[in-house]
Formats: sequence, structure tokens, C-alpha cells
Amino acid sequence: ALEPVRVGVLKFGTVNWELDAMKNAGFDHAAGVDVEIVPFAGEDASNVALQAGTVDVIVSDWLWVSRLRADGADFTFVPYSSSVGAIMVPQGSALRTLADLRGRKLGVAGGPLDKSWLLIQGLARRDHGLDLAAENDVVYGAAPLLAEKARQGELEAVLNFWHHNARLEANGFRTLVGAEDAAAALGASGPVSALGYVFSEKWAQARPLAARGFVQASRATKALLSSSDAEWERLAPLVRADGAELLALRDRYRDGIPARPAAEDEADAARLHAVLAELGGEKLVGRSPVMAPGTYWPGLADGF
Amino acid sequence: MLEVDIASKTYPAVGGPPLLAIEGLRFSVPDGTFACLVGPSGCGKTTCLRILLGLERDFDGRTVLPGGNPRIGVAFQEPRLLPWRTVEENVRLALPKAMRARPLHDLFARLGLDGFENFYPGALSLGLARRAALARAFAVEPGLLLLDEPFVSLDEATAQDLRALLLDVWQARPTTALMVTHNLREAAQLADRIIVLSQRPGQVRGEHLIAVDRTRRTPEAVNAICAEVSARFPGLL
Amino acid sequence: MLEVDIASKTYPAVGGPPLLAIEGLRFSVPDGTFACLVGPSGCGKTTCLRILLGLERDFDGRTVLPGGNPRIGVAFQEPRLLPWRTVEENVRLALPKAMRARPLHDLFARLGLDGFENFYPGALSLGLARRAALARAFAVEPGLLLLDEPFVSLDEATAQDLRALLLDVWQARPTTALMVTHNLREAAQLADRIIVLSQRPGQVRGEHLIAVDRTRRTPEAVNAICAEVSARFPGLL
Amino acid sequence: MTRGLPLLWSVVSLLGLLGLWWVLALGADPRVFPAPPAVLEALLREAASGDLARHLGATLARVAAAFVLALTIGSAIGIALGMNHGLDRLFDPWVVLFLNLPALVVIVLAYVWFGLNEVAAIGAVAVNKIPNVVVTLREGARALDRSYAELARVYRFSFASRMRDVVLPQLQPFFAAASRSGIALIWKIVLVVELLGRSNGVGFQIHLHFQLFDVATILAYALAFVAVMLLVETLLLRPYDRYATRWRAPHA
Amino acid sequence: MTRGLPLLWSVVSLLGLLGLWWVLALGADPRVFPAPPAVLEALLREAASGDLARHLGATLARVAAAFVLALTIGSAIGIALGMNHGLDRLFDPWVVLFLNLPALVVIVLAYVWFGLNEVAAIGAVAVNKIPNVVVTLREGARALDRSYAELARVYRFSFASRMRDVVLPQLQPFFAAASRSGIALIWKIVLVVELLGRSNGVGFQIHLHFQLFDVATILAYALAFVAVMLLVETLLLRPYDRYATRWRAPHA
Ligand SMILES: Nc1ncnc2c1ncn2[C@@H]1O[C@H](COP(=O)(O)OP(=O)(O)OP(=O)(O)O)[C@@H](O)[C@H]1O
Ligand SMILES: Nc1ncnc2c1ncn2[C@@H]1O[C@H](COP(=O)(O)OP(=O)(O)OP(=O)(O)O)[C@@H](O)[C@H]1O
Ligand SMILES: [Mg+2]
Ligand SMILES: [Mg+2]
Repeated sequence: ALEPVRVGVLKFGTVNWELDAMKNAGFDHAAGVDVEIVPFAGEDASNVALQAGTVDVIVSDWLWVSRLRADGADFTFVPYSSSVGAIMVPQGSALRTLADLRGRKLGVAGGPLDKSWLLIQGLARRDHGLDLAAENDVVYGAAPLLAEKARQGELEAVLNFWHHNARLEANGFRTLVGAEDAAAALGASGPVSALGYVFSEKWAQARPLAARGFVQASRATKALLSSSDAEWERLAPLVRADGAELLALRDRYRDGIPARPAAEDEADAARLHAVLAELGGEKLVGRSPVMAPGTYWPGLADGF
Repeated sequence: MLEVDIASKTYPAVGGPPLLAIEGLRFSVPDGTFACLVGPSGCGKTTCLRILLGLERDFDGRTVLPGGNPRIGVAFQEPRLLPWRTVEENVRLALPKAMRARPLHDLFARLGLDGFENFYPGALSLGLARRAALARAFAVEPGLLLLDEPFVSLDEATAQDLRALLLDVWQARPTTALMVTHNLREAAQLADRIIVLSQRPGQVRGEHLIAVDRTRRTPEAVNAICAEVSARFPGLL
Repeated sequence: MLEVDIASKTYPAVGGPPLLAIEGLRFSVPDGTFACLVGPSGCGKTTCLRILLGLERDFDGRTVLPGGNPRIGVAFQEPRLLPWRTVEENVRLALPKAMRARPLHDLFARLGLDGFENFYPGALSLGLARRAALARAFAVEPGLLLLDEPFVSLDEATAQDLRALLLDVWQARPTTALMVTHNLREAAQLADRIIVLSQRPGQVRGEHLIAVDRTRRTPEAVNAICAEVSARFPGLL
Repeated sequence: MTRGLPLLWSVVSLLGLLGLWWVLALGADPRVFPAPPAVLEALLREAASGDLARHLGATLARVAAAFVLALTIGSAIGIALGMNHGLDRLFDPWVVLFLNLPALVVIVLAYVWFGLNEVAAIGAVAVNKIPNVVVTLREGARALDRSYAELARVYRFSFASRMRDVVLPQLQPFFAAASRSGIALIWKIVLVVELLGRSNGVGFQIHLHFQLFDVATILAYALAFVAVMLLVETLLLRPYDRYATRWRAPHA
Repeated sequence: MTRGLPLLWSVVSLLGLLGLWWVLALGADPRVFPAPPAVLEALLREAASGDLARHLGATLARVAAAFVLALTIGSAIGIALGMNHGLDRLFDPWVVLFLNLPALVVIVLAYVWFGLNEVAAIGAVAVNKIPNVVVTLREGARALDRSYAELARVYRFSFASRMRDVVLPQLQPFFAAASRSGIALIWKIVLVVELLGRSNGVGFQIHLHFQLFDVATILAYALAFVAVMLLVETLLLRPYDRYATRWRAPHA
């Protein structure tokens, strides 16, 4: 029999693209699991759903997992994507480097504790002695709203999530600086995964076949999405994009597929955690100054 | 026996010294008799009725109602009808469950309310509203009637009809009645005793027993009673 | 000249046929005179005053007020004081701007309201409330007085005082007065003419002019006038 | 006033609003402020796919359930507090607390404790709305005319009759206010509830399309709900108002 | 009733609430339902860092501004509609529309049109709340006792006096209801406004800590606001109520 796995996702979020491709190609059944997609309208909703036990798996980041583990939860993490946020400016903007950002009106999605934001701040401080948060007119807000405001020109630069950035890119924006650059500059040896599938260790122990099968199916799907352009054409209505936007989203998605062994990823994540602990303090990382042990799923010893 | 023994009743006043409304008011009305309460405006008559009705509990003294806990028919000084219920509903709502279905046309007809049963109180003249309030007081077959100036705002002819009706209701069953009035002729015509109150704080100035049988109270007899009372209580008229 | 010529006034009734309150009511009151309106309960007296006050606009006919647009002193059938304003505030609010500051103690004293100036209406007895409403009507120095049973709920002694006060106010300046009453003696004592209305729909049954000078209306003279009126309009008393 | 006329007025009024919208939209960026045809198109598209009916149905069911719950419980509490000064003094701080607890907090706690299910969702909405009903009805109960209560006491009205014939008619304006702003508030909270943990409903759809910044579809969903509320207002609330206040003198 | 007693009652009542909370929290997962000490700790931490004062101040300023705007504009419109049947018939659909427009829609549109600034934020909140005030005051104005209006007409009260001495005192319970539930509603909308496009305020903080699932800090901020509202209730609203209703017979 197939192991049922309930996955909470954003209806129009990037994870749903992957899951849709997975179900369409039957990768889940091939791996012995039956994936049930539970759509939500907001990121917070999936967090709540996981805590309330309504879904088995969601997508979140390792920082969140580490923080909750330090507080006694037993969530654990399997890399899903290394796509991170970036600061975008219009093509014609005079802004060229981080240093040019001084005194600008800057939109930041995800709030003051967003990982990308902290890393870029760290970079700016180290390289340019620039305190981005203090020396700019920073507006924190909802991602779609900030993207729109950037288009309207009210914001001179915007730090947004990668899928919003891809759309901006297709609409005449360019990357000023990406969080992956910052991560590399601050000590990561390669692309560090930003998001991952998150589930409870207890669940994975009780249902090892479900957990492993799901990870396996996810990998198979990623392989398909990185090679098949036709599959992206099929996904277009779900992605809600076409033309240049779709291509930009496709390429950024492919860029983000984790390609390194998990152990390397984990080591870099731990390094970044230390950097973030310094930048964000206890407020960001929680009680534990180092990445909580077990944040990366130990069951992932094989393969990557 | 209706007994009133109010040592004192004070009202707290907003932003002023408390107001002593009644002090040492003591009288009683034997069962089945009819008493009228007469006294200057503001002397505490309504307050006395409110205490008897149990609506004012904060006073010094005690009261006894005839039969302990009689059904009371009351006419407040203003009609006090529920504006969102029709005349007939207003009357029926006051009836005890067992009497809810009783026919009321005769009563309404005698009060000149026929045709107004389905009117809301807002569409009544003040006189009609008072009559509706009286219909309510009479319909409950009360063991005690407490009436606060029931016949004002009525023309003399109508008032006279209603006084007769009041006597009918009062006599139909053993009922004790206490009625406030400023109309001495009315008191002389209806009452077994007239209780005259002083200026505020209200207390009993005196009682006047009327010996003349009710059936023999011709206009002349009433005039005579009035003259007698006026003579006994100067300043009353 | 106060002129009333109401061909008809109907009230729409909730869930019933419309009610014809007045039909063909026509009378006039010469400037500076005092008229009393007498008639059975529910015949349309209050309605007539409301039309004069401009509160009912939906009627057939026309009315003329003395002097076109006189200041009106009105006593509604119920006291109608603003419950959230003290007695004194209630009176002052009705005064035209220029008179707002005028002293009122004398008026209050004559109405027996001294000590109650700062009471809220809810703490007044009905008689006191009526007096406050009269204070308001008198204080505005009206050119037209419209009074709807102003002296009910008052003991006879107080009422008599107030009638004298009313005459003072009326005589102090050229004032036309129209007063509704059920008390024929009162009418006989105060009025230049008594207008007697029929049963509903109200119309004028007849007018009775009183020739006797007001200063010579002794109790006996008043009795005589009453007898005369009763004889002319049987059933009135 | 004939029964047909008010409807005519409503139509005129809505047409005016539509015209105003259209004129304003003429000069604006259609992505940000779409004109009526764009919204209509979105509406028809969602209707054709069946999404509109499904999501609107889910939301209406939640709104209705939460409304009934909140109004019955809230008015019972509100009337009790308004009529009993001692109770009120004791529980007033609780009312203030629950009144000012953020919807987000209540919703998240309800979901976490009771799971992401309809019961938790509707319960959370009701808990959000109840204090509002309480304060409105409490003011109404405080302002009750005491003379009618005395009447009921003297004539020994039963408890049921005291409520039905004396208290509730006086509270009618407060009920009308609480129910109108009640439905509106509940619907706004339902949107949040759907955002945080339901997989259907108008709130779910609106937030999805917010992610895409698809203002036309957002407006389509919002206006679909407004249309339902206009029907409720015209076919239920207004006639009920007229019935409940038939005793007041008709409009001059 | 002495002036000191109600305070005592409030304290007793709040202690009871605290006890209840503590007992309930004993059995629960502290991450999800923290006990009072954990929340107190979070509160002290935020207070010490100065964050609490800064964010609470920002939120209170917004709440106050939006409250004043919404109450003045809303009650003017509500009273006008309630007293004028024709106007009401014409604009009722507009009221229903604005009443039921989701907060999100209004807020997003306000930000998009007027920029990410305080004016847009406060305006959006006011627009959300105004229809609520309108329906409450409209019911109040519909229920006005006509006999007092007649009195004012006969004695030629000025417009100002008509409002101050005749209309507003009758509307007191409706104002009380609208302002209590008004502050609460406004604060809830301010949270959304802050969430969507402001960089400070309690809503911003709550959302931040919600992302971290730090329930203790969320509760700390929520309760800090509730505490302010308790003070407002005790020091402003209650005394004002007592003043405004001093003419009603005192409690028996
Ligand atoms: N609720 C109250 N608060 C304060 N004072 C009150 C209250 N009710 C009545 N009073 C005062 O008590 C006194 C007696 O009032 P009460 O109504 O008993 O008089 P009454 O004899 O019925 O007068 P009337 O003939 O005018 O109706 C009055 O001076 C009145 O002002
Ligand atoms: N708003 C109304 N709607 C319907 N009918 C009304 C309305 N107001 C008064 N009426 C009716 O009109 C008739 C005349 O009423 P009005 O108040 O003028 O009588 P009135 O002569 O003043 O009587 P009373 O001496 O009892 O005060 C009555 O039958 C009354 O029921
Ligand atoms: Mg009295
Ligand atoms: Mg009358």
C-alpha cells in the first residue's frame, strides 16, 4: 500500500509547482507514497498547520527549524532549494553596488529578521561600513505589495523573495546584490539551501517509508523540472506566468536546485548560523547560539 | 388590611442634598374598602404607591398588603403602555396565564376603546391611553387596586362613566382600593375614607370617613362631603 | 388673529383603515384674547394644537397665527422635559439667545420650583414636572400660548395659584392664548371664549363668549357661567 | 411608500456607484485599479470555473455559523452585564481583554489547540466577535427604560415575557447595529481565518490573488460577497427592521 | 458606591483571570500556551530594550488618529442617514458596500494609491471603521424620540443646540458602543496595516514573532495593548459614561 503524505503548500507558491509535476508524473506512487497537497493562502498558515498536526510536511527554512528545536520541538529539515532573496533595482537605475544604497528608500519583504536581509546587511557592514537598516529609509511590508511599489517607482530598491524577483526581472529589473553572494562572502563554500521540507522527526521515525519515499519522489521531480521545458509549459497556468516571466521563473528555479551533498550544505548552514547569530542576535536564532543538532535530517545520510 | 407605616423615605439627589420625601406616614385601609389619598403636589403620594408596589425598597418602615400577596391592578400616573404592543396585547400581557384567553370586548367597549384594540399606543390620544391603562388594571381581576390619578385627561362625561366602571370592578369581588386624586369631588363620590396628606415630607394630616352609602351620594351629598372636608382641612381646596 | 380652518386631518393607521381625527374644524381667536378648547377625549384637540405648532403638515386646510410667526409658549399634554438637562437648563434652552441670561428665581419661586432648579426631570413628581414645563412656556415671553391641559396632576390650591400666574403672563404683554381643558370651571374662570368641540371627527359644536370681566369672576359667577355652558351643550358635564 | 420603490432606489444608487468607479478607473493603472469590465471578466471566469460558487459557499457557511453563535452568546452576556451592575463591574476587564485580543492571536491559538478544522475556525471567529456584541448590547441594556421593567414586575410577567415583550423590543436598534456591523466584522475575520488555515473560502482566494497582485480578481471576490450582503440587507434585514419598528410613527 | 471600589473590583477580576490562565497553562505545551511568568519575562525583555515603548507608541498614535477620524466622520454620516429617510434609501447600498469591503483590499489599495506612508495607513483604517460607526449611529438616530425633536422645533433651538442638547444625549449609548467596539476594531485593523506595510508598531512586532512562533512575546505585546485599553476604559470611558448618564436614576 502507498504511504500517505500530507504536504501543506502555498497554492500559487513554488512548492506547489514541484508537487504538481510530481503527482502528474506519478513520481510519488513510484516511490511508494501518496502525496496529498493541502493548499494554503499564506506562509504562516502552513506553519500553523504543521504545529497543529494537520499536515505532515511543509516547506520552511533551517533557521526556523533550529530555533524551534532549541525550544524543544523535533522538526527537521531536508534541503529543497537554495534560491534566496536579492535586492532588485530597475535596469536604468544609477545604483550599481551595495555602497550606492546609502540613504535610499528600500523595501524589504519578510521583515527585519529575514535571512537574506541579515546576510546582505552583514556584507554591507563588512565591505562598506554601511549600516543598511539605519542609514536607509527601510519599509518592511508584504512581498507582493513591495514588488508592486518597486514597479511604481516609489521604492528605489527592493529586497524580495526569489519568485517575485524573477517576475521583476522579466519586467525590466536587475539584481543589485543577491543573498547568495552575501553568504559566499561571509564564509559559505557554495550555494546553501535556503528552504527545505520540514517535518517532525517523530513522524519520520514512525513512517520511515513515507519520509524517504517523499524525498525520493521530490528528487525525481527536480530532475524532470531541470531537464524538461515542456513540463514548464504544462505548469504555466499554475505558475500564472508566460513568456519572459515563465522563463525567468524556470531558470531561477533550476538555479536553486540543491546540487551538493547534504553534509556540505549542513556545514555551510552551520557557518552561516554563526554569522546570523552575530547579526541578528538571540532574537533571530533563539536560545541556541549554534545551529541545533539534528536540524538537518539525519535520515538523509545516504545520497547527496 | 392594607397597612402603611413608613418612618421615612429619602431619595438620593444627583449633585445635591438627599430629598426627604416621606416622614412618618402611617395609615391603613381595611380589606374591601376604598380609600382616597389627597395631598399637595410633590408630597409623596406616588412614592407611597411605589413603596406598596415593591418598586422602592430603600425606605425605613414596613407595609402589609391585604391577603399577603394580592394580584394588583395598577394605574401609574402616566399610562405606561408598551409602545411596541397593541392596546389589546398590552392588556393581555398583564393577565395571568389562566386568564389570557378571556374575552375583552365588553371591557374595551365600556372604556370607549372599541376600534382601538389594534392601535399602537403612539397612535392614541392621552385620554385613550389612560383608558387602555385602566383596562389593563381592571382586566386582571385585582385583589388590590392602586390608582394614581386615573381620571385626569378625560372629559367629565367619560370620567363619570369610568368611575362607575371602577366601582363595578371594585365591587365584583372583594377588592381593596387606594386611589390618589386631586379631585375632591371624585374622592367624595367614590371613597369610604379620604386620607389627607401634608406638604412634603408627606405624613397624614387626617382622615375623613364617609358614612353616606355610595348609592345615595347624589351631587348634593357629594357637595356636602366636600364642604365638610374643606372645612376640616383648610387650604385643601 | 389666530385662525384655524382644518377641512380634514386623517392619520394613517398601522394595519387598519386611516383614522379621521378632524373634519371641518373652523374657529378663530382674536389677538390678545384667551380661548379655551373643550371637548370629549380623543376628539382631536391635541391634533389641532399640533397643526398650529407646525408639527403636523399633512392635513387639508390652513391656519394663521397671530402676528404671522409669533414666539410660542407651549405646554404639551405631557411635560416633555429633556431628561438629561436640569430643570433650569430645560427652561433656559428654550429661551431666545438674547434672553438666555435673564434671572429666573422669581418665576421658579412662583411655580413652587425653588430648590428643584438643579434636579433632573426624572427626580420630579409629575406635578413638579408640569410646573417646570409651564415655567418654560412662560419664560419665553410668548406672543402665543398653546396649552394642553396644563393644570392636571396639581392639587387645587397649587392649580389656582398657577392660573393666576398664567393670567399675569398673558396680560403682561399682548398675548393670544388657546388652552385645552376638560375642566369647565377652569375655562369659565380664565377664558374670553369657550370653544366646544364635538365627538371625533372634531368640529366646533359651538362657541360661548364670556362677557363677565375677569376681575369679577367670583366662584358664584363661575358657577353661573358653567351652568349656562352646560345648559347650552348638553352632555358636556 | 410602496414595496417596489426602495429596490428602485437601490438600483439607482448602485448604478451611481458603478459610474463613479468607472470614471475614477479611467485615469488609473488598470493593474492597480481595474475598471468594472475587467472585474466583471474576472468574476465570470471564476464563476465559470466553479471556484466562485465553491469558495463563496464555504465562506458564507462560516459567516452564518459564526454569526449565529456570536449573536446569541454575545447578546445573552451583553444583556446580563447591562442589566446587572455587579456582574458588569466584575467582568468588565474580561470584556476589555477579549475585545482587544488581536484576531491573529485567537485564531492561531484556536488552530493550534483544536486543530485546523471548521470547529476551530468558526469558534475563533465567534470568540473574536462576541465581545463586540457584548459591548453593544450592554449599552442597550444599560439604557433600558426602567418604567417598563417596573410594569413587568407589578404585573408579574414571566421571564420569557419580560424578555420578549419588554427587553428585546427596546434593544432592537442595538440588535440592528450589532447584526449589521456584526456580519461585516465576522466576514473580515473569516478572511483572516481562511488565510491562516483553511484551504477554501473567499479569504483564501483573495490572499492567493494578492500574492499575484491580481487586483481584478480580488475585487471580483470581494464584490461577490458584497452582492450577497446587499441581498441579505434588502431581503432580510430591511424587511425585518420595518416589521420590528412598525409601532414607531411612520416617517413624516 | 465610592470612587475607589470599582478599581478594587477590577483588580479582583483581573487576578481571577490571571489565575485561570495560569491553571490552564499548567497542563499545556509552554511553546503554544505559555504561563504568565514566561509572558512577563518577554514583556520585561521587550520593555528593557525600548522596543515595547516604541512600537506601542507608534500603534497607539495610529489608533488614536484613526479613531478620531472614524468617529467624527462616521457619526456625522450615520446621524444624517438615520434622521433623513431619503438619504438613507439612496446611500444604504454604499454603506453595505463599504461595510463589507475586506480590510485587506482597502489597505492594499490605499498603499498602492497613496504610497507606503502614515496618511495612507491611517486613512485606510478609518475607511474600514467608518461604515461601522455609520450603522451604529444610524440605528441610534432612527430610534430618536421624536417628541424631543418637536420640542426643539417649537422652541426654535439652534442647530448646534439641537445636536448638543437633544440628539447627542439620546445617542450616548450608541456612542459608547461605537467607541468601545471602535477602538477594538481599529486596533485590529491597525495590526493588519502594520503587517502589510509599516515598519513599526505592535502589529509589526506580533507578526515578526509569529514568524518565529514565539507565542510568549506575541502575548506580551497583545497584553500590553490590552493593559493600555484597560487604563483608557477605567480612566476615561467609565468616568465619561458616569458623567453622561448622571441624569439616569442611580442604580437601585
Ligand atoms: N427618583 C427620585 N429622585 C429624587 N427625588 C425624587 C424622585 N422621585 C420623586 N422625588 C421627589 O420626591 C417628592 C415626592 O414625589 P412624589 O412623586 O411621590 O410626589 P407626588 O405626591 O406623587 O406628587 P404629584 O402630585 O405631583 O404627582 C418630590 O419632591 C419629588 O421631586
Ligand atoms: N399618530 C397618530 N396616528 C394615528 N392616530 C392618531 C395619532 N395621533 C392621534 N391619533 C388619533 O386621533 C384622534 C384624536 O387624537 P387627539 O390626540 O387629537 O385627541 P385629544 O382630543 O387630544 O384627546 P385627549 O383629550 O384624550 O387628549 C384619536 O382618536 C387618536 O387615537
Ligand atoms: Mg405623583
Ligand atoms: Mg390630547
